Order: sequence, then structure tokens, then C-alpha cells
Amino acid sequence: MADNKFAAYLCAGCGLGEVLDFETLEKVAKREGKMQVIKRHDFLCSAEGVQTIRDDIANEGVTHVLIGACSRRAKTDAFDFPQTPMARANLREGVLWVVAPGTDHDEVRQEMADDYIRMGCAELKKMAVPAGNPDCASNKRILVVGGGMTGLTAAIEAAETGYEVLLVEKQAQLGGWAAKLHKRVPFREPYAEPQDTGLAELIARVEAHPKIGVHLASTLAETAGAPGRFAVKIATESGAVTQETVGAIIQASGFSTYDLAKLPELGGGLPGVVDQAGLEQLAKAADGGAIQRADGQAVNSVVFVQCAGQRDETGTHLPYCSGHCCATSVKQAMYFKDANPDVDTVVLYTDLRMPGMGEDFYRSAQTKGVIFTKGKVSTVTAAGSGCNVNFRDLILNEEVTLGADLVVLATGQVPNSGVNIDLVVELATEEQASGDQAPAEATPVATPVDLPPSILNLTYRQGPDLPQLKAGLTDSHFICFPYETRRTGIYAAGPVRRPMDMLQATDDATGAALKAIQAVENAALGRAAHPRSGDLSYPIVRLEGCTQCKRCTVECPFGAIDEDERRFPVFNESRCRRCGTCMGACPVRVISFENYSVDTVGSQIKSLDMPDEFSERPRILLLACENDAYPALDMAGLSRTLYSAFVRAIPVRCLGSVNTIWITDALNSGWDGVMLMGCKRGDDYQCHFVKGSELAHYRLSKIDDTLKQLSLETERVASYEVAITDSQRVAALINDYAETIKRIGMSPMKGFN
Amino acid sequence: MAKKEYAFYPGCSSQSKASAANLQTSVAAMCKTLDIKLTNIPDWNCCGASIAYAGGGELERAVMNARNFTLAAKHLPGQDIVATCAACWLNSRESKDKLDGNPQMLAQANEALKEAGLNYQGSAPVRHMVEVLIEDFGYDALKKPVVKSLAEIKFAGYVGCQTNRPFGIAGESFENPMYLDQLVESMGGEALTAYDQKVTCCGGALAFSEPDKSQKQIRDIVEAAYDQGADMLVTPCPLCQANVEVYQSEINRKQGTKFKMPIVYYSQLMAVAYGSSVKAAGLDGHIIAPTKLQQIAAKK
Amino acid sequence: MTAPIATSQTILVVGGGISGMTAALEAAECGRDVVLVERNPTLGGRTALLYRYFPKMCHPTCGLEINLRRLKANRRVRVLTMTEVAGITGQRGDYQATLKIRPRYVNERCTACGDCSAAVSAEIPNPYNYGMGQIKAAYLPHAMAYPQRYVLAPSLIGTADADLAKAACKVGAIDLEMQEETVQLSVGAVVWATGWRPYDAAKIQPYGYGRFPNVITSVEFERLADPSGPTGGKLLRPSDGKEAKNIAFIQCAGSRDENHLRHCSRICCMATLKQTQYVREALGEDGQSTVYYIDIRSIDRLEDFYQMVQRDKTVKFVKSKVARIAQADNGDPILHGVDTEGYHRYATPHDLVVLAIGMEPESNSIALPQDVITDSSGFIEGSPDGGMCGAGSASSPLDVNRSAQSATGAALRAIKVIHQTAREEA
Amino acid sequence: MQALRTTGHQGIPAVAARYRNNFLKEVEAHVEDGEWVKMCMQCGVCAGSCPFGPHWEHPPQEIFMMIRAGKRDEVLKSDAMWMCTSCYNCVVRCPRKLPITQIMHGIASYAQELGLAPKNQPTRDFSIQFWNNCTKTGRVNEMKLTVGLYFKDGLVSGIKQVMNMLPVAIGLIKAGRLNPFELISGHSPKDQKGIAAMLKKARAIEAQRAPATH
Repeated sequence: MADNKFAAYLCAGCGLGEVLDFETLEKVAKREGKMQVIKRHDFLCSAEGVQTIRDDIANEGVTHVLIGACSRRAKTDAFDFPQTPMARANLREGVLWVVAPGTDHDEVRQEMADDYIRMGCAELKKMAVPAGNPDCASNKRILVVGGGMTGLTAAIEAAETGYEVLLVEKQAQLGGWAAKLHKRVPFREPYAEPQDTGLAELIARVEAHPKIGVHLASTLAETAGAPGRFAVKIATESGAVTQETVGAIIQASGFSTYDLAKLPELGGGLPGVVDQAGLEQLAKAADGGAIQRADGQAVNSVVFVQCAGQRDETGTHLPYCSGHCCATSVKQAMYFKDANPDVDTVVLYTDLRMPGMGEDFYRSAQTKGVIFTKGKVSTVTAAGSGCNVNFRDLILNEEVTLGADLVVLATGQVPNSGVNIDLVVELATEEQASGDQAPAEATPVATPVDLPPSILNLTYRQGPDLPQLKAGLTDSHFICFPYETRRTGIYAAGPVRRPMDMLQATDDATGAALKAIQAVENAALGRAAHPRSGDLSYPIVRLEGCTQCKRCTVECPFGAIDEDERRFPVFNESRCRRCGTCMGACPVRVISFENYSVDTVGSQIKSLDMPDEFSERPRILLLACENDAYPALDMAGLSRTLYSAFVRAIPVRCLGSVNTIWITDALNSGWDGVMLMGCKRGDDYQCHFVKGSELAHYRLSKIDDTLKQLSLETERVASYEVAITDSQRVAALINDYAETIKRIGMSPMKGFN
Repeated sequence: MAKKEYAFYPGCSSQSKASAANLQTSVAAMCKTLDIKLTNIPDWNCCGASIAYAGGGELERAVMNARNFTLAAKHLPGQDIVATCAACWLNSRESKDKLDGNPQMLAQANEALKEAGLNYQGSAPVRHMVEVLIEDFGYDALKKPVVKSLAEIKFAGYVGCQTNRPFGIAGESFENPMYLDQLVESMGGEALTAYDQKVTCCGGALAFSEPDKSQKQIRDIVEAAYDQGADMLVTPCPLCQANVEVYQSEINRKQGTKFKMPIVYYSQLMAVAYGSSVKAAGLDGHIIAPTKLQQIAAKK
Repeated sequence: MTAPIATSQTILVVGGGISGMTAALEAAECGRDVVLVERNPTLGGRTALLYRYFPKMCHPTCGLEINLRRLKANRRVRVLTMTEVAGITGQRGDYQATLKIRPRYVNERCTACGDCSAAVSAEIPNPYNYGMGQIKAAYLPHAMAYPQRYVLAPSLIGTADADLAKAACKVGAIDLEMQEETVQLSVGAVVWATGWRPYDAAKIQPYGYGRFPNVITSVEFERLADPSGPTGGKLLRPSDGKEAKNIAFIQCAGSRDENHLRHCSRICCMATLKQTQYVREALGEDGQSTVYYIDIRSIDRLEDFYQMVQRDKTVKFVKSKVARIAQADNGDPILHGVDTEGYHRYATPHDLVVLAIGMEPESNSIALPQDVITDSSGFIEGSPDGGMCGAGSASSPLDVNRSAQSATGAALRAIKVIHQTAREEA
Repeated sequence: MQALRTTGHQGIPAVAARYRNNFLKEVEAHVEDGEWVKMCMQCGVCAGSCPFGPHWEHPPQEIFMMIRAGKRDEVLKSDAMWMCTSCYNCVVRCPRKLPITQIMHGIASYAQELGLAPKNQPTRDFSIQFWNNCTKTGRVNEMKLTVGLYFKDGLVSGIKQVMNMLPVAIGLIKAGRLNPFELISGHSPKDQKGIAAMLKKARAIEAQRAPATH
């Protein structure tokens, strides 16, 4: 490209000038790197240093910039040229700070620095400024699925922030569970008395708000498209379908109560036994008066059984704790005490869970005379017109039978999360045993087991609903990022995401509203969402080269890629998170990003001359995940932890973006070994793109054959799980690997290229 | 410094020839030096010590104290009520809190008081002598009159329960109060601050009824003092003083120990430091003689 | 430095911990301008001082790295470190904030090369290890510090060391003349993400924190377990540096106690369950953890972590609030109390005691504007007009996940204020 | 006193139903600070804080649970609460600020009033003798109290005890801290009549005291 002008700016500050031979570096940049402009500065990140670069871009027509200085993670505010492709050769954290000091290391140190300049130049040549997703759409309306406390709150919050809202509720009226409550637990001080739910007022605000459109008795028949341009079909019970376009979706589909019939041992089904929802019904009926049983019998004694069908380790019932039930029982016990202090009211618990200010609410119930007993209930049996609760009093350490007119079982929340697509996939993969397909989401197929109705009916090739985390909850896996679902622009909120009480649900709804707003704003600008938020690059595919192998569509962790009828991939850029997993997956390498591609990395790998077999100076390629492994390398440098000068590190967006061609290229061009460092995989995966490290691992399991074909030792490729805190460990791993190479000897492949 | 006047509640065991009589002598000596005027509450009665609970109910014990408060307010208006006995102080103060904080009980108390021709309408605060010393004087002021240093004596400060819990001395910790050690140091003595039984209960309330159990407590208290190399214990509680001193021989008899650890009341060592004689400091009233303290007192 | 440009369209976020960073970034990524002020020299707050998170046992620095990258990539967030809010006047949509910026004595020219640190000899107790161990008085707070810039301890100023540091800096980044600055700022909404602090353990007298060296707090234990902590990740007890194998965890240390904090701090149970796994990680079957508790509050889906720990043979649970701790001659803390499940008395020696210390709102130690309402424990509810709100553990005792959730909601509340006042003006 | 006894027995069935509020309500009505019993959260810090801990058949926190569980006889007939030394350790450590010492005294005194307290519970005897001693004149007569206690179980054991304690007693007498003549004379306030009348009235009032409201 004639009008491109490549410039290299080398920094001699931070001691680099004293230790490295800049004459050589400049020569490398000029002769091999073909840089047209080469400048050295003693303090490049200073205002003056940065100004020279700006001037060159402005006046000298410099189009591409190589910074030979510190790590790409350092001095980002100084080296900030949004309109200019930039590569960073990491001479400080990557060379100066990690190679042993002293003249006897000068040679290897210099070689390392030279190589990083070579690699930087090579990368730079292949880079372009991302133009942003051309397919971006800018519908900013927000769809809220579910008209309960969570959905209503999300709707009003978004609307009052200036966004159009579409609210879809499957019932004929708004309110969800909240509408079935007599009172709620207090949200703020004093935490002493049950409060009015405030639902009526909230519904009124929603119905009155000009920016909110409500569809009652309706469900989603179909959801297609992507952030900024979701096309949804809203169906009423009658079957009438309206087509709407929205920019983002908040799924507040709520929960169902655990089926009492599954708890016969606890008296599920007996006239004297209700769950908490049932008790609310009775309390609503009594409306402050004496609470009676459904059959009209008076209640002079009531026993609350906590954790009924919850916290179950046997796998029969719910494994989790629903969080709200202790406070709910305390509230319901107050219903009785407030109406008539003489009603004997006992709460049987194993751990009373009323965090935060809930402690005050607990105290208030005790003041009212509610008796709390730590006990494990074995059975609830019919006794006369009432029940016997048989339990072990854990404090008094004895078996007790306690009679009660009414028993309230604190059962748990069961999320309404629709179809478990992983379950669909399992069934699918059983059927199509296509060997080389990654153990990832596969084509959903009709299944024998009857699945619950889908909530979203996504037309995504990876299934109709949000992926579930565990126990049917659509929660985020990330502690720091609670809203990161694996479907861009769709956010779960409320008890469908995680069991929670009403206060948390309203908070959760507010947060989800923000994420939805953020999603439509980003989509409109063609920018990526979390974790590469703001990234303008997007996957570009050369369909003419595509062999319809479906790996990209199958492996995309975010279900961003659909297939057309000819099984060609259809990219939905604004669903894409820019991890590059598709790029790593593509056997014919037709997928790339403008600033990150098979070439930007491949050319770096091929840009080095390998010292010959007898030089005893092996070359080790290190492909390091930029999220955790690369920062760990930086921090090794920061703490001056030394490692072998034979290693050459290249940051990658995610191990999932590693295309095996890089590895074979490296081996073919005489590299002696290849290390891969990525994030933890498995149940507690720490990969920010969910399946990247998993997939890389899977692909590497196939690399051995390649190695055999090349008649190379399997040790020549090694992959590691690395945490960001492993700054000492990464150095150790590199040194050990260097030893391994020393042991197995230099690569026989040298000199062939 | 101007004379300080207080309404004094002596309590039963401080009376002449009673178990804390000698301690009272030393209090008088100490007060003389510090120019404190203690005036007995006229016709005072027993505080109805909490141990009497099986006999006397809450209200009965409260009115006994109410009577004392009323007499104090009547005859010694404006003067803080001061007690030297920890139990008396605690019981009085507890009753006062209840009377002042619970209108129902106040009414009932006055109904009863009427029978004695009295009516309680509040009173000055009830304070322990230690509070007076620390709050109204302060360690520096207490140090000034010192004429004899107690330098060669190692004191283990045994605070016990009732001056310490539940009310305690302002600013002190329940688990590790330091005021006794500071008092000792202001008198020039060596305070064994590492003494770890300083707030252990001596079981005094049950000394008669559960001798073996309470003597086990005393044994811990005395042993720890020996471990620390203490010459003697010092305490702000007459009951602890009597209890810990009196039963050592019993323990020796039953358990073959050789305990002979003197225990003095804080005012005794203060009196000595202020130059009192053995007699004036009540040091002649001990079963286990605090020899080292006596020697200093005897020095001219 | 010059006063940052801000208008009534700007959101002020007070506190640069996980909550403050989240609130700031979420708002900025919606296209809003944010000023993020942090009292300390670096962002990251208390989470940066944790070794691992429950329940995944992943590392806080991992999330911190992502948030810092979001920050570096976003031009809408202006970060001010070593800055405190001296006062705020006005009402929703129109606040005047007064900021006090303490001198760092190191300017933006700093390249974090470390020459100044090498030059000085003075040391201070390491504030990033809760005072355990020493750090040079010219220091980079920690490896993830942002801004990645050194700081001089005020104690260094005026000493010969200060001049040595200045002389050692080749890029002229050290400015010993730096003075405290006051900056005026007009903003439209304020998010208080001032976080929490561990309750003063010394106030829990029966446990002898401060008297017994081998009684430490849970936050200190995080530093012990952390490879970058004072013991390089070894569980060495303070009194004699001996490896602690038999470790007691005391729940509700300050929490659920009307003598201390009347609220339940929510995170302590999970934090302790997590820390029992530090013991396992460090010692395998040789380690022994005993958890003394009233109620184990592993709420919602965190329950499975509790079940996992219950299956761990190296972990014992005793339902008891420990009555007191005594110290044996060899320095072992001896726990005295009663197991209330069936009444069993114990006097158990341990190598080390970890107090699961309660969360106190940091806002208790700062002067909040008049119209900011707090609850009886000091947690921030916000201003009646909604122009100011609390986020994260400043608003309630929350774990990291729920802090991020709370902060995301707070970001929306702030944006709403900006949006509505903007409309009113228009 | 009489009045109390009957309320104690009439109102309540012989064996109170388990986990019914009856006994709890009874305790709230008739025991000093009894309205606090329901506030216990079973942490057990009181049980571990008591210097006489090992001697308690049921520690305070368990007694509170037993009251809530309606174990009327087990509680009132127990000698547990008679172990209280009034050291207040439990009170200052209780996270719910229960006045445990007072409650223990209250339950003991209630059990005594109902005649359910264990016979020959030594602290019970001491407590009553102490009360009688100090209310007789209005001040304690230590000599009479001491002697009275030693002879409470009859002459023989009394003499034994005196022989054992003789050195102690003689020591005290020598030290001028025990006055044998108190057996006949002794200190006392002037207005003994007033005091007696006052106490009589107080007891009468207490006998029909309404349940304290918390």
C-alpha cells in the first residue's frame, strides 16, 4: 500500500538506553522491519516524546506506529492514537526487567529485543484501524419480559431514564408474585413491621408512563436478530401475533414455587400444610384479622419449617438456599402475632439467614413472641384436624413431636428459565457422534424429554433460551460482572437469575436496565460489549473460502453466528464479543479482525531467523492470553523476576482465538517449542470468553498427530493454565520449559524454511 | 485543693468489728490525706445484696436502696453517694437504674417507702470510691501526697467482678482493666500487668454455700499471683479481699498447698504510701500479714 | 494539576474500589462523563487486598485487570487519586463538590521504573498488608496499582531520603514541593461508593486481639494466604513465625452484636468457608480448620460451597459463640466456650485464631453531606431527592458480586438524575 | 407470696405443652427481667463465660431454650441457676444484652416462691438466711449469719464445720473482723419498724405485680 508510512519510535528511557544497543535495534527496524521513519527518544512517554509522534502523524504522513518501549499495558494514556494502527514492542517488562543483568547476558538480551522489534514491525504491517461494525443498528427500545416486581422496576427505571420500553407479561394482569403477597419485608429502617408491597403504586406508574407499552396475556413467539435490531413476535393467548423491533432485552421471567407434592414426607398435600405462597393467600383473605386455614379451621398454633425441599444434598430437591425464606417466615409469623399474640408461633430452622439489617427484623419477631428453635424436621404427619411436626431439637438434643393447627413449609424458588439448551445439546451430541466436532453447543434437535416452554424462543442456532449456569439459574458465572449472560444484549434479572428477595430483585432490575441501555448505545455505535467494551473491530469472513464446516457457528461461546440454508456462517456482529474463537476455530482461516488476525500473529512468528541447530540458542514461542497470562508476565517484570531470554511472547485475545496453523507454522519455521498460557477451564473457568481455554485445550489434544507427522517430540508444544497472580510461576514455567527443550534438543526443522 | 464531700454508704461489712472493718480504717486514712469528707448516710440500711434473691424479690431489694438514697438526698443534699464495697455499689446502682428508668417500679417503691415515711424523688449518682479517686482526682493528683515509695513491692492487681461488670469504671475494659495497675504505679509500687486472673470471679457470693467450687476459683487467683512473682494482691472489693484471704488456709488444709498470699485493699497501700502507720492503714487486721507493706508502714 | 472539567451532566463517583469503578465504568460505557475520586494512591480498594474470591476461588486482580482495561479504553472517566470529598452543596442535578487532593510528591512523568524506591532506605508499615511487614517509603502500592505511579509517604518529606529519591529519578517525576490542592467541581449526581472497613477487633475484648499476637482478623489472613503478602503466601503465625496448621475461625466477630455492630455483615460466613480452603491449599490433609458459628449464612446458590466444605474432612463446625480466648505459654490461643448443640464445654488450643471481622461502613469515618441519609449502622440510603445514592458495601454489607450489582444499579440512578434534570433545563 | 403460689399453680397445667408459649408467658409475668428470655439467639456465649460453668446442669442459654420449649418442671426444679455467682461475665458479653444474671436470680427466686427449688440447695439456704438476717434489723449480722449457716443442718454437722473453720474464725476475731458479741448485740439502724413495714408492703405489691411489658 503506497500511501502507508510506517514509523518506529524507540524509547531509551527506564534504563533501556544503558543496556540495549539501539544502533542495532534501529538497523533491525530499518533493514528487516522496513520502517520508513525511525526515531529514538530518551523519554518517549513524556509530553515531548508523544508530541513528536503526533507531529509525524499530522505532518509527516505517518500512518502506522511501532512503539518500542514498555508493555502495551503501561502508559496507555500517553501512547493513545485512536486513528493510527499501533504495535507495541515490549522492551522493558519483556526484556530489560526479566533478562539477567550483566554483560555475559548482553548477547541474548539484545537478540530478544531485536526479535521483539522484528515482531512488532511484522504485526504492524498487517494492522488496520477498525472501522466499526457496518451492520450496526440503532433501535433503542428495551423489551422487558415479565411484569412482576423485577420487570416492572426495570421498565420504569429504563423509561424514566428516557428509553422506550415494551413490557410483556404472560398473565392477564401485572404484578407477578408480588400481587399475591399480603405484605412484604421492610426495605429500610425501621426493620420492625411487615410493609405494604407498594405494588399498586408501581403498576400505576408503569401504566401511566408514556414511554412504556404493556402487552398482557402475551408471550414471545420468536426472538431474532441482535442488539439494536432484535425482531420479536409477541403472541397473545388468542394467537394474535404482533411484530416489534427492540434494541435489548431484559428477561425477568421470575420463578415458580417448588411443588409441594414433591414433599410428602413434610406433609405436602395435607389440609393443615401450606407453603409460604399459600400462607400469603390465607393472610390476604384474613386481611389483618385472625388467619384461618383454607378449610375454615381456626389456627391457634402454627409451625414454620425452614429449608423445606431446599439445601438438599441428595439431589432429590433444590440444592440451593432461596435466600428470602427466613425473612419471609419471620414476616408471616408476625402476621399471626400481630393479629393475635396468643397464637403459638414456632419457627424451626437449621441456620437462620437474615443478613444485613435483617437481624433487626429477627429481633422484632422475637419481641413479638415468635419462638425460634434450631431443629431438623424429619416428618410432618396428620394428627386429628392438625399436624404433628417431628423434629430433632438440636439445642436440647432430643427428638420432639410438636402439634400444630397449621404448618407452613418454606419451600424454594424455581427459576422460570425456559429451555435448558445444554440438555438439548447433550441429547444432540449423543445422536450425531461427528468425531471432530468440539464438545460445545451443537445443533439443537427435537428431544424425547418434554422441556418447559421457551421464554425467549430465540432463533439462534445454539438454542431458544439463555444458557443456564447451575440448577436452572441463568446467573452470570463472573463474580465481578454479575450481568454477563452469554447472549449479548439479553440480560436476566430477578429470581430467574439467582434466588433473591424483593429488595434485591428491585436492585437487580435497576442494574439490568442499565446494562440494556448500555447494550443499545454500544450497538448503535458498532462497538463491542463487555469485556472488550468499546472495541470497534469485528470478525470479517471471506465466504468464498468457507468450507461450511460449521466449527465457528458451533464454537462461538456467545451464539453470535447463525447459519444460512446453505450452512454458510451468518455473523451477527453486535452479538459478537470479539474474542476471536471463530478465528481460532476456522480450519481455512477465512475469519479475521482488522487489527487482529491469523496474519498479524502468523507474520510475527515467521518474522524471525532461527539460530541454527548448533547455536544452543533455542527459540520458544509463548502465546499468552492478554487477560491473565500476559499481565502475569508483566508483573514478573515489575518484580524483576528473571526468566529465559530464549522465549518470545505474543499476547492473544483469548486462547480460543489461537489457530493451530500458528503452531504448525512455528514448528515448520524452526521454533524449538511452543508454550500456550491461558485461563483456568472447567466448572470454575476463569476464561472471560467462557469457553476459549476449553476449546484451545481441545484443539491442542489434536496437535499431537501433527507433531507425529512432523516426527517431533510431543514436548515441543505445551499448554498451561495460568492465573493473573502467577507472576512468579510463569517465570518458573518458562525456565522449566527452556530446560525441557535443552533436554530434548533443538528442533530438527531449522533451516527448512 | 478544696475539700471534697460525699454521702458515704459504708455497707454492713464495713462496720466496726465486721469483716471489712480494717479496710474502712485505711479508707479513713486515705481520705484524710486527700481531704475527702465522707459523711455516713444517717440510719442507712443493708443494700439487700443480690445474693439475697431467694428471699427478697426485685422490688424489696430496690426499696431497701431507695430508702438509703432518700435519706442521703434528705440529709446530705447534692452530695454524690459513695460506697467502698463493690457489692453495695453494684446493688445500689442497679436499683437506682431500675427506679429511675422504670416508672412502674418507682411508683411501687414509693408506695412501700411511704410505710417508712419516705418518698424517693431521685438522688445524686451512686459511685464507687475508685471512681471518685480516678475521676475527681486523677492519678497525678493521687501521686502528689506520696511520701513513701512502695518501690520494692510487686502487686498483682486483682479487680474481680463487681467493680468491673456490668458497669465498670469509665473507660476501662471488662477483660483487662488497668486502673489498679495505674494506682499501684502512682504509689511507686511495681504493677504486674501480665497477671491474667485480674477479672476472674472469686466465687465470693457462694463461699458459704459452695465452698469447694469457690475455693477452686480462689486457688486459680492465688496461684497465678505466685506465678507472676507477686508479693501481694491488691483489690478494690472488700468481699474479694476477705474471701481470697480467709480461705487460703482452708485450701492449704484440703489440698496441701502452701498458700500465704497477702491481699490488701487499694486504700491500704495508698494510706501507707501517704505515710500512715500499720494501724492507721488497717494492716493489723489481716489473717495473712502483708509483711512487706507493714515494714514500709513501720519505717519512720 | 488543573481542575477537571465537569458540568451538571457529570456524575461524581466517590470511592475507587470495585463498586466505585463499576459504577463509573457502567455509566461511562453508557456515554456519560464521570469523575471518579479515590482517597488512596491507587484504585482497587479492599478487593485488591483479597487473595481469592468465593465461590470460584478466582483472583480479584483478574477482574481488576479487566476493569482497568475498560478504564484505559474509555475517555469519559476522569480518575483522581489521593482525593477526598471535602464537601458537597446543592441539590439533584446541580451539585458543587469541593475536592481535596493530597500531595503524592510524584507527578505523571513517573514511569514506575523504581529508581526512587531503590534510592531510599526509610520504610513504613505496608498499608497494603494491613500494616503487616514493611515497605519502602517511596513505593508502588501493589503490582496492579493504577495509576501505575509511585508515591512518597508523607513521613519521607523533609528527610535526606526524600532528596535521594528526587536525585534518583531520571525523568524528573518527583516533586517535593507538591502541596495539597482544593478543587471545585460542579456535578449533576453523586454515587457514594465509599465501601467498608473491618471493625476494630480490639474492641471485642474477650478475644484479645492486640493482646494475643496469634489472634488476627480475616482481612489480615487474606494477606497471609496471598503469595504477594508479607509471608509470601505461607500461613505463618505472628508470635513465632511457626506454620499455623490448626486454625480457628470465629464468626460474628463484631457482627450481630449489640455491643458492637448490630447488623449481620453477610460476607463473613462465605469468607471463612473460603479461607478454610486456603488452609487446605497450603497444608492439604495436615491442615485443620474449626469454624465457630451461630448460623452459617451461605445464602442462595453459594450453599453448594458450604456443602463442599462440610464434606472436607479437615474442616470442623462448632455451633458456638466463643466466650473468651486465653493464651498458653507457647503462644497458642485457647478458645473457651460451649458447643450449644447438646451442651458440650470446650477449651481448645489452636495455632492461630482468625476473627471473621464485621463490616463497618467507611462512611462512619467521613463527613457526609447533610442530606445523605444513613441507617443506624451508618450504611448510606441516599439523599431524599435521589440526587445522591449509595453503592456497594457503602449501602449495605455486600459481597463483591452483589456490590457490582448494586453499583450497576447506582449508575442507572445517577444517569436518570442527569437525564431528568437535563430535560427540565431544556 | 401466697397469691403468687396459686397463680403459679392454678393457671398452668401440671405439664405445660411443648413449645407452647404458656411457660414463657408465665416467666415473663413473674420472673425478674423474664421478658428478655424470648430475645436469646442461642449463641451460647453466656454458657462459656460462667466461672462456675462446669457445675451448671443447664447453662443459661439452654435454660432459655427450655423455657421456650415449655419444660417447666425441668427448669424450676433444676439447681442450675443456683450456681450463679453474680459475676456478670455473661451480661457484658451477651450480643443481645440480656440481663442474664438478674434472670437467673429471678428464675431461682420464682422457683423458691413456688416451692419447686431443690431441697437443701445450699445457695438457696444461704440466700434465704442472708435475706432474713439483713431484713431482721435492716443490716447484716455477720456472726449470726455465719453461725446460722453452720448449724443449718443440725448441731453435729454444725460443730464439725465450726471445728474446720475455727482457725479462720479465730483469725478473723483476732484481726477484729468478726465479733462474737454480735451474737447477742450487733449493729442495726434505728428505724427498724419503718424498714419492716416498708418491706412488708413491697412484698405485698410484688405478690400481685403485673407482667412486665418489654
